[in-house]
Amino acid sequence: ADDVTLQLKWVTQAQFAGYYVALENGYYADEDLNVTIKPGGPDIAPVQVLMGGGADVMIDWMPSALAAREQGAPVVNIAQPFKSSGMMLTCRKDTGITGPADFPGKTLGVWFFGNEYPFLSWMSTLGIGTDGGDDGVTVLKQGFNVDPILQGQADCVSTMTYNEYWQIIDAGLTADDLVTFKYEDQGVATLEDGLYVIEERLDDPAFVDQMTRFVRASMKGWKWAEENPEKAAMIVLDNDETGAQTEHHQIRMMGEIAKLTAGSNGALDPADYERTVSTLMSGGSDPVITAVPEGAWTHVITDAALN
Amino acid sequence: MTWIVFALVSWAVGYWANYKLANSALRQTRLVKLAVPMIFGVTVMAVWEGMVRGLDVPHVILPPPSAIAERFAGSLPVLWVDFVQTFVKGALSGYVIGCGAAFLVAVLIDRSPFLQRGLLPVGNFIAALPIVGTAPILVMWFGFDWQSKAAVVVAMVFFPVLVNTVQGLTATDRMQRDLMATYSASYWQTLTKLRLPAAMPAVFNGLKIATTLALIGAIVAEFFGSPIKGMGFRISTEVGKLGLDMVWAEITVAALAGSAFYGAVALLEKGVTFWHPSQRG
Amino acid sequence: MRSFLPILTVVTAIVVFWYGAAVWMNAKWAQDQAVRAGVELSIPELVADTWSQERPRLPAPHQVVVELWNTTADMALQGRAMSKRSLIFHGWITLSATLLGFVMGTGAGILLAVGIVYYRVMDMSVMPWAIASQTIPILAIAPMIIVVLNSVGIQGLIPKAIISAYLSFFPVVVGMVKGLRSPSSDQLDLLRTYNATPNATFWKLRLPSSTPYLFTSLKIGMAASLVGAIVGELPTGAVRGLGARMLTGSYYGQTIQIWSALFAAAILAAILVGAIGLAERSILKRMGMSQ
Amino acid sequence: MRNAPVIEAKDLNLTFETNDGPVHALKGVTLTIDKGDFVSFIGPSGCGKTTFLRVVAALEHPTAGSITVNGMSPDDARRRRAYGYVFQAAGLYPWRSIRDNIRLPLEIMGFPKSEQDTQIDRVLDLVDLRGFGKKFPWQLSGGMQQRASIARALAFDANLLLMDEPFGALDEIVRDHLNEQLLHLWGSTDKTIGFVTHSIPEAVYLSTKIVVMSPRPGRITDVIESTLPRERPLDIRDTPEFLEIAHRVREGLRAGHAYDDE
Amino acid sequence: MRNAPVIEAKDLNLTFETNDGPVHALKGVTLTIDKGDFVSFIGPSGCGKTTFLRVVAALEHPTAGSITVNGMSPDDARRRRAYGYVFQAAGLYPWRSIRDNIRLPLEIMGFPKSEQDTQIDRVLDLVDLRGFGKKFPWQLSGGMQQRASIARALAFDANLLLMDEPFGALDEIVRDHLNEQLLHLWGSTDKTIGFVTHSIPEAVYLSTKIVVMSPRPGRITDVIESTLPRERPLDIRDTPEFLEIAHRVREGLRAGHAYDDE
Ligand SMILES: Nc1ncnc2c1ncn2[C@@H]1O[C@H](COP(=O)(O)OP(=O)(O)OP(=O)(O)O)[C@@H](O)[C@H]1O
Ligand SMILES: Nc1ncnc2c1ncn2[C@@H]1O[C@H](COP(=O)(O)OP(=O)(O)OP(=O)(O)O)[C@@H](O)[C@H]1O
Ligand SMILES: Cc1ncc(C[n+]2csc(CCO)c2C)c(N)n1
Ligand SMILES: [Mg+2]
Ligand SMILES: [Mg+2]
Repeated sequence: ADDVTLQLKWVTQAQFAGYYVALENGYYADEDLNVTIKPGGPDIAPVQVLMGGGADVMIDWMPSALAAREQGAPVVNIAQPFKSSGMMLTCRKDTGITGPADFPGKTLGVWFFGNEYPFLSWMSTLGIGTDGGDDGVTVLKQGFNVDPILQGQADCVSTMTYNEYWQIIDAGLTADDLVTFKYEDQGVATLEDGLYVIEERLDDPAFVDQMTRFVRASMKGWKWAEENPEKAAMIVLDNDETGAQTEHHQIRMMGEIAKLTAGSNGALDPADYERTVSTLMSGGSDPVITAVPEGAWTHVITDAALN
Repeated sequence: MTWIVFALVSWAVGYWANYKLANSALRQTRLVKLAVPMIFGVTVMAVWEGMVRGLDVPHVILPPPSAIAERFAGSLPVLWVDFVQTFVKGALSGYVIGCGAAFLVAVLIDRSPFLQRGLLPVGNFIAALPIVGTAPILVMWFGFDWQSKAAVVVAMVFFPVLVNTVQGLTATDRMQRDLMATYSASYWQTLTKLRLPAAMPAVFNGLKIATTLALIGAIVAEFFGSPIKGMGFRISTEVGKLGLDMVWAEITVAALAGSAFYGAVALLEKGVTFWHPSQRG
Repeated sequence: MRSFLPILTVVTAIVVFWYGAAVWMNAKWAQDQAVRAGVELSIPELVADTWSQERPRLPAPHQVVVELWNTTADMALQGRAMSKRSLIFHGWITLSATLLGFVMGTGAGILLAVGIVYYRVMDMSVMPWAIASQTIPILAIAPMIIVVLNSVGIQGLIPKAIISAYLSFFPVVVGMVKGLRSPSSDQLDLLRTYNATPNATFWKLRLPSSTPYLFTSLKIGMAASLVGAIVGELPTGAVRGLGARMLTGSYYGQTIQIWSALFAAAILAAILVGAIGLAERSILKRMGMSQ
Repeated sequence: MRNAPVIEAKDLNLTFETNDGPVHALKGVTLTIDKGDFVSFIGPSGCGKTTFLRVVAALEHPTAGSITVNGMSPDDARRRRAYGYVFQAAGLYPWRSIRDNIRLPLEIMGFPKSEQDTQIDRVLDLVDLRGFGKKFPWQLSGGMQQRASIARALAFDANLLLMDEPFGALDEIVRDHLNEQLLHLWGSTDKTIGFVTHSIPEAVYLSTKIVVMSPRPGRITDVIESTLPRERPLDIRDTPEFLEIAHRVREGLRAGHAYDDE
Repeated sequence: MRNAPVIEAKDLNLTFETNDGPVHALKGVTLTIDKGDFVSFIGPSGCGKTTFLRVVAALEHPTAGSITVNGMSPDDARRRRAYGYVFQAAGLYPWRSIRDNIRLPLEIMGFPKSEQDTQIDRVLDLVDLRGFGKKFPWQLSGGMQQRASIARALAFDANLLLMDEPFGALDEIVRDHLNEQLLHLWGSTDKTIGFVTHSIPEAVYLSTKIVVMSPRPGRITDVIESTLPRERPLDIRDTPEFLEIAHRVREGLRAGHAYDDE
């Protein structure tokens, strides 16, 4: 069997259910693959791991993948299981925020580490400065949890539809206490969890073949997970070595994730790609990428895998 | 290949130069004392540059010193803003508060052996709490700006300084104390004229340890939430953007600032404890 | 033993203060919740609530103790000591990296100290850089170390141990340089009158007289190793170990979990440092160096 | 004024409790020291000389018996700053210059600044250290340090001087010189001095009264009143009278001495 | 064998470079020590006694002049382990028992284990410390420690013994006792001894030759050949001959003494 190592972008959770399902249900084995899944975390730049040879394929968000490409790390999108973005800004209603027009003067929590780009282009399309002041917003580099909104240190925080939002709910606030702004609705959505490899390795037919089988099995895993959310969540839990995840939360997350993968057969939709690129290039004074990337994606793998 | 040869040659030359200098008749001069570590540092840089280029290490993994220097020179305003945020506001204020509080507490509990016997083991236990764990908690408590960084620094430096000061306050010998007793000196007289001066070498030991802790604490705490400036903020975001040259530029600032801070405290120590055998050379 | 009562007093004082602080820090949330639910909290209800929240700003001591018990002793009793939810399991992971890192760090530290004491070149060139190395934020370069080692095929325990060694070598260098230089010029002159070789001087004078310094450094080094192992756990995906528990606790706002992992780490440190202290006592006693 | 008792000890006992059992440092010590006396204590190591001086200075407290200093308890006497104490080692504070070391008791006792300086100048002259006031202790030889510590004890002009082997670390010539100076000071001021030494000639040369002690338990075995005049040139040490007293002291010492442990 | 020179120093100079300028520790020192001599060095603090002994032991090197030990350079002599050195402080290693402290030079010089033990037993007897071999230094009194350090220097039976104020810290009675023992050892073995002391009676009692030194710069001001017999009971110290020599030494000392700083 061929060894393949997959580097995740975040810790083991239902966000990556498809891959764990493919592993546990033997879809990878059926394709004669021996897959290792490496969890990620806030200190891990998947691109670095890929470049360092620690993984063959990684899951990343397109903004940071394209930024890395400009920095001289030639990564290529080979598949895009996530069709829509799950990112949103969640605000407390009692701050008086009802729409983007109310943002000036407020404090917003944003994830950095490559996740700040969509936010920055959103603000620049709104014409709101990000350096504080009365007509700009004060930006905080948000940690890995939702404390800032619970503790009242921020008026809004970044959340994912499938995770942090529910943590706020679990903590005791209700949906009625909150206002959410989905990036999809704001027209600044960028592509999230896609599969990326190093460009030059695609010159090797054996590697292309491995990836083809890998993507095929992974997509099979995703479809199974969408249809069996509870079982998929349990598989994820079994693979969580930290022992920190709860069943309830993972089942719910799986349900939300299914909404994001729905509509993707795994192949990247060039229109989504174009939209992501134009969002990133409009990033105000300091755009994420300065030139339209060339060859940042390929359909070679998905074409082969999905036929 | 030429780069690898360059690295090896630099290493050989640097080593040879230092060997000659360190064993020369001039080795006691101030110039040589400065030159030797400098040459060592330059040699390390040259070997690094040569190896990175020679072995074709991708820049997103380890940039060569030349790229770091270039980035450093080109980003001075940003580096300065980060430095002020992290070092001046976070580390320095935390250092002053933490060391000051530790010193005061040490003097206060000094009168009660009971408290000392109870507080020191507990203090050592609390000091063993890994900072990485306390940083997110303190960020939650004290907010995102420099106050939480200062709090982390306070937590980090408090116990080393406390323990050293308490220990230092016991550093008098019996005869020195008896002398005070023969003068029927009061507690405060004994404290200010005997025990505090005698404690200074130990206190400075703590203060020196605390300098390196302070900077690390402030930077690490920024990983757990910060405004959009600061050395830790920059490092963590630039890693995400694979701006490794910027990351190393910040690390350089940290190393420079940390060493200078340490050096300043060491200088102060020299002034205050000039009388101690270790300072008399 | 004579320290028992003072420690008990201090601990009691801390616990009382802690309970008070828990009320103070968690009250706002309790009140907010009450307002949202449209109920009025009496004082006892408020206090009870602040001591039993699921995600408190500051968990009450008993919450931490219960969590610690549930994830250690209770699991061990059920025979699941090595389950992923058991702190014993995670503690063991951290412990193994700590011990390996400690051995590597102290080994390197002692060698470096010997080099500094015996070779003037090293003495003059290395020390400033050793100090500078400690001002580098380890959390920033830990991921790079992991990635670089990964690219040469080293992963698992070793990278974590290397980070932990990086943190522990410095106190050992400083302490041992001091220790190896502690023999007085009289003691050194004595050996010169015997025309002793540098080798004999090391084994018969410098090493034995540095023993007290060695143990002090070992204690600091051990605590530093533990911190290093925990830091090293974060960029490896933070999947196992006490560091991972703290981090995932932090992702999900599980303050109780953070606190219990913190205490587990501190207890581990206390045990390790205590063990060195015991060794120190018996060895120094055998060497006749403690009165 | 002469002959009013400055120190009056009756049946003094002092036992230290140690891990190896009790140590009888003083046993049944009865002694009267009159105003203007120069009393030397001599005896083998560990016989309790230092301990006795410390009891007088209220640095230790007897487990039995009674002692008065200037008619009051040693603690009260200490509070009135009745005595100056010179320790065996100089014990100067290394962070203070010689002047400031001598200033220390004056600061503590609240002398006005101007008087501090006159006193310091006076005692620096007395011990031949004028010009060294600005130096730090470690910049001086052992003998000079010892003289500075004597100056420190003299600075506040107490009437009782307790000196514990003050010249132990000095060479014979310097010692002779300081002995002469001390005699001179004593002769010209009317101070009472308690003086511990290991040297028989020193004891005989200086004292009006020599107390010979023996150890385990620390007892007084002999009190020898000196027949020498108060005025003593250095070569008095070659007179038969001197040698006679020295001989008596040596005999007393040897009697109390055990070789198995010294 | 007698009278072959063991140490021959010609016009020895030694200058230390210090921050405050050069210190002339030895200046034009010329001295011959014959086999079997017992030579005492006496002089005020800082006159270069220790420095001279250290030059002989090749622990310092002269800046001018020549010196031979057993006809070779001090360094060569050291390499042949020609001498035993007793330092002013006992300097026992606290982590070694008394036996093991005495064993130290034997280990370093590579004596076989069995011989080590016989030698240790021999010297322990010699200094009256049999039965204390297993103790650690801090379990012994100062005098016993000093004797152990002498035993250590005697263990490998060097023909030249250099002793730097070995009895400085002891009380007079113990000192007398050890003086007797040392004379006895010297009389029974034919060793050559270089001995530094501050005590005039000690120097006169022990030596065949007394070297009086004076400081700044360190010079030899007098060399006094003793007329006392080799066999010396303790009470020889009361004889006029003894007092006469002692007087001469004292005069020599006083001449070279400067009071401003000792
Ligand atoms: N604090 C103490 N605890 C226990 N034992 C003590 C203490 N101080 C002194 N001793 C013991 O009391 C005895 C008398 O001691 P002291 O110091 O008075 O002797 P000394 O005559 O001054 O001797 P030396 O000439 O060596 O100074 C000794 O056996 C000593 O060990
Ligand atoms: N390593 C050194 N560096 C500089 N000066 C030194 C050094 N060793 C000794 N001296 C100086 O050389 C002189 C002679 O010193 P030495 O130790 O030989 O005197 P000494 O006669 O043994 O005195 P003491 O009786 O106090 O032991 C002194 O002035 C001393 O300060
Ligand atoms: C440092 C860091 N912070 C936030 C994110 C954003 N993010 C992307 S996926 C994901 C998981 C959602 O449950 C989160 C939080 C990140 N990638 N890295
Ligand atoms: Mg005494
Ligand atoms: Mg000397």
